[in-house]
Parts: sequence; C-alpha cells; structure tokens
Amino acid sequence: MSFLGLGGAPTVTSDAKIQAAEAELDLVTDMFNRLVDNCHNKCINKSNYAEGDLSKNESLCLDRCVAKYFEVNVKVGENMQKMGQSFAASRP
Amino acid sequence: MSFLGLGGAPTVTSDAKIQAAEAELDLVTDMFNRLVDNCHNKCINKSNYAEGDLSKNESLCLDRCVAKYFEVNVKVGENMQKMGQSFAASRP
Amino acid sequence: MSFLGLGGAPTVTSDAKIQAAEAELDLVTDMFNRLVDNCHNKCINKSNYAEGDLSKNESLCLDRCVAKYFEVNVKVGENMQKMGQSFAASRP
Amino acid sequence: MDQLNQREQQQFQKIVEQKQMKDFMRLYSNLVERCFADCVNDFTSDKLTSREQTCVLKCSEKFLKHSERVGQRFQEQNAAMSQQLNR
Amino acid sequence: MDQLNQREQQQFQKIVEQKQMKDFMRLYSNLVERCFADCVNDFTSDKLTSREQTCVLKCSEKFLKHSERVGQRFQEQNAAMSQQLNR
Amino acid sequence: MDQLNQREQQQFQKIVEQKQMKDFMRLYSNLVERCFADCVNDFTSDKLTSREQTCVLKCSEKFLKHSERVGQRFQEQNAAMSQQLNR
Repeated sequence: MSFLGLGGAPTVTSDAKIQAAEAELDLVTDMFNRLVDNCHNKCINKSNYAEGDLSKNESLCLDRCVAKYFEVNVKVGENMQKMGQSFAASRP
Repeated sequence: MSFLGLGGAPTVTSDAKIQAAEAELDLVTDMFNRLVDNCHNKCINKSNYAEGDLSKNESLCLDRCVAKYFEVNVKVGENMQKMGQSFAASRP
Repeated sequence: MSFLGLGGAPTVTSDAKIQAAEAELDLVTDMFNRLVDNCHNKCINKSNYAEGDLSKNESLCLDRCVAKYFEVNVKVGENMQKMGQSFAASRP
Repeated sequence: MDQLNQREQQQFQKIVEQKQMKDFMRLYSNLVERCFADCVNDFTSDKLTSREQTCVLKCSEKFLKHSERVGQRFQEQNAAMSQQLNR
Repeated sequence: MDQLNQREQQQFQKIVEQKQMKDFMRLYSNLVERCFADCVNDFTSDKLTSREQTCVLKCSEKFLKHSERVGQRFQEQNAAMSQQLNR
Repeated sequence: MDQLNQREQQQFQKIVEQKQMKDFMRLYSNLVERCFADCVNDFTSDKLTSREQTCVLKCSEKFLKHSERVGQRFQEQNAAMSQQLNR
C-alpha cells in the first residue's frame, strides 16, 4: 500500500524495504485477525453450537460483515486524512 | 513439544533451534496468560473485593478451571488434526 | 524509571542501555493505550455518536479518569512491593 | 512487494514463514480460549462433561469454517482494494 | 534517557520512529474496530446504510478527540510523576 | 530444551530473562487495568475515594494470589502433559 512508502525512491536500503514489507504484512494480518473476531461477534450465535457447520444465515452475514468492515476501514481512513494528524503530535 | 520440531535432525542450525525454543516459550506464556484471564472470569467474583484472600470456593473453582482448560486444549488439538489444515492455506 | 535499572552502573553495555530505554518506552506506550481504552469505556457514551465533539461531561470525566488511573497505578505498585514478589517465582 | 529484488525476497520469505507459524499458534490459542469461554461453565468437577465435550468439538469446527470463509472474503476484498489503489 | 550517549541516542531514535509507525497503525486499526463494533449492526445488505456512515464519521472524530485529550492529560501526569521520582 | 548445547542454552537464557521482565510488566499493567475497571466508577472527583482505595488494595492482593495459584496448577498440568508426550 502506497501510504507505507513501499516502492519509494531507489536509494532506500534493503533493510528499510524489508522492514516496510514486514510492516505491511503485519497490518494486513492484524486487520484479518480483527475481522475474524468482530464478524464472529456479529454473526455467530455463540449459545448454539448444536451444529459444526455454518448456517445459511451465518454465512450470508459473514460475507456482508467483511464487506462492511472494509467499507468502514476506507471511511475511517478518509476521515483521518481530513482531520489532519494533529493528534499524532500529542502521543507519548 | 514435538510439533514445533524441537529436537529434530542434527543438521538444524543454532539460530533455528533457539528460535524454536523461543516459539515454544511464547506459546506456553501465552497459554498461561489466557488461563489467568479466563479462570478469573469464570471463578472470581469481581463485585466482591471485600476480601483479599481467595475463598474456598474460588480456590476450588480455579483448580478445576485449569484442569478443564488443559482438557479443552487437548480436545481442540485433536479436532484440528482430524479436520486437516485446509483452512491454513486460505489465510493471508 | 529507576526500577528498570536505567542509569545504573557505568559498565552497562550500549545494547543493554538501549534495551532498557526501549522497555521503558514500551511500558509507557502500553499504559497509554490501556488508558485510552479504559477511559473510553468509563466516559464515552457509545450509543450516542450524534456529536463528533466531546461533551463537557465527557471531557471532565476523561480528565478525572486519567488522574485516577495514575493513582491506581501508584497504589498497585506500592501494594506489590509490600506483598513481595513471591508469585514471580511461580510463573512459567 | 514486487519492488524487492531476489535476495530481499528470500529474506522476506523467511520472515513470512516465521509469522505464519506464529499466526497458526495464535489461531489455535484463540480457538481454545473461545470454545472454553463459550462451552465450559460447570466447575463442580475437574473433567469436561459430555455436553461440554460436544460443544467444544462443534465450536472448534464452526470456528475453523468461520475463519476459512472470512479469509476467502478478505482476500477478495483485499485484491479489489489493491487494484483500486494501483490504478 | 539522558544516560544514553549520542550514538546510543541515534540508535534509540530509530527504534522510536519504528514504534511510532506501529503505534499509528494500531490507533488506526483500533479506530476501525471500535467504530465498526459500535455503529454497524445491520447485515441485511453489504453496503453501509447512511445512518451507519454518519455514525462511523462521528465515532472516529470523537475517538480522535478522545485520544488527543487523554494524551494531553497523560503527558501532564507523567511529567508530574517523573519529577516526583527524580527528587 | 535439553537439545540445546551449552552455548545455545546461554543465548536462550538471555532471551528468557528479557521475556520475564516483559512478563512482569504485563502482569503489573494487567493488574492496574483490572482493578481500575472493577473498582473505579465515580468520576465526580479526580481523587480515589477511600472505598475505591480499599477495593484496589483487595483487588490487587486477590489477583496476585489468583495468579499464583493458577501458576502452580499450570505447572503441574504442564509437567503431566510433557511426560505423556515424551513417552
């Protein structure tokens, strides 16, 4: 993703390039893990483990849940850019 | 634990052996931390901190909670082996 | 913070000093992240995102929440020193 | 990723493999924790009841299928997003 | 921190910058997770409703202001505590 | 673990010590978080009430004893499991 600076100027060292690629991988993995947790909370009936299979409703809910999570991700990103990063300076 | 490949072929490098040992340590530590949290949720009455000591009931509950957590751990491991690791391929 | 051994004997190596500084930074960052989460839970009305601004009550609550979190931090530290670190030995 | 040369890609590949191992361990630990939390509530004995055992089996089966499905959708969305970003 | 010599401080500065990047990513991911959890509850469609969209905007705006205010208070308290520890 | 030679064990020992430090910090931070969440609910003042103070003391005492007991049982179960795996 371009905002991580991957694929930038050719003078970037190997270490920096690998670190950026690692950061990107961590970001994607973290998002996936949160997605699994959050869509489980929204879609899977926890009090009902009578079946090991996903029900039709659960499957449909999961598909939409992932799509909506991505949409929220984009919305939040846009909003953060609009608001500027003034808060970043205030962090320890 | 054998499934981490520790104690494998003698050609394994030092770094790999130490990394495997570290991974095993992380796994055990992570399990312990989750155990502390989960058994606290199941056994400790949070609305009642009148006493700093564990009550008889709480102590007994904790002992059984740890035993049951290990049993779930084994059950889940067996089940995952049965189901195969098809899901592993689908992860990012 | 002195309990991390930072600023100790002059024989300490560069690596150890940097590691200690890193550990201290991690500790502060971790505390900040927990503070953000916990004070959000205590002070922000989640069912009401009609407004993007913090209300007067929320702002006041946040200020006190941070102060009280620090006070709990100190109290717990004192208490742990009193109780000794006997538990440390029992951890895996 | 295509900006890494061959040697860098090899190095990165090693990092990826280490992370996959950790990821798998994390999935496993999450599974144990979730199914324990959802299925085990009887502490009058230190053995799982047969009802709890069944619940744990179904719970872990369902969670793996859940995780698999979310993974498929995730990759589709991610691919679509990457395409948009690159052009 | 003042015990580090110049070369050590440079090394440490690099670590700090890496961590700030990770911190920022963490804030971002937390924001997405929190606003998704609090605002999105309708799964009869795969698009956000206009109500959900508004909620997500307000939620993220509020969270950033929240995080900013907690950060200010945190630094004040931290500075006060450091002073007490050092004398 | 016994498969590591002496030099490797020394290296590993250093890693273990670093992790123990982090572990201790994690325990401490968890303790603060938990007792804050369970005991502090009055935000009409910026000082802990005497009732909250007592609750925090008991809560942290209880949590340490809890953590200690779980640690003992954990080691017993872990030892039993290791024996089964090795034979």
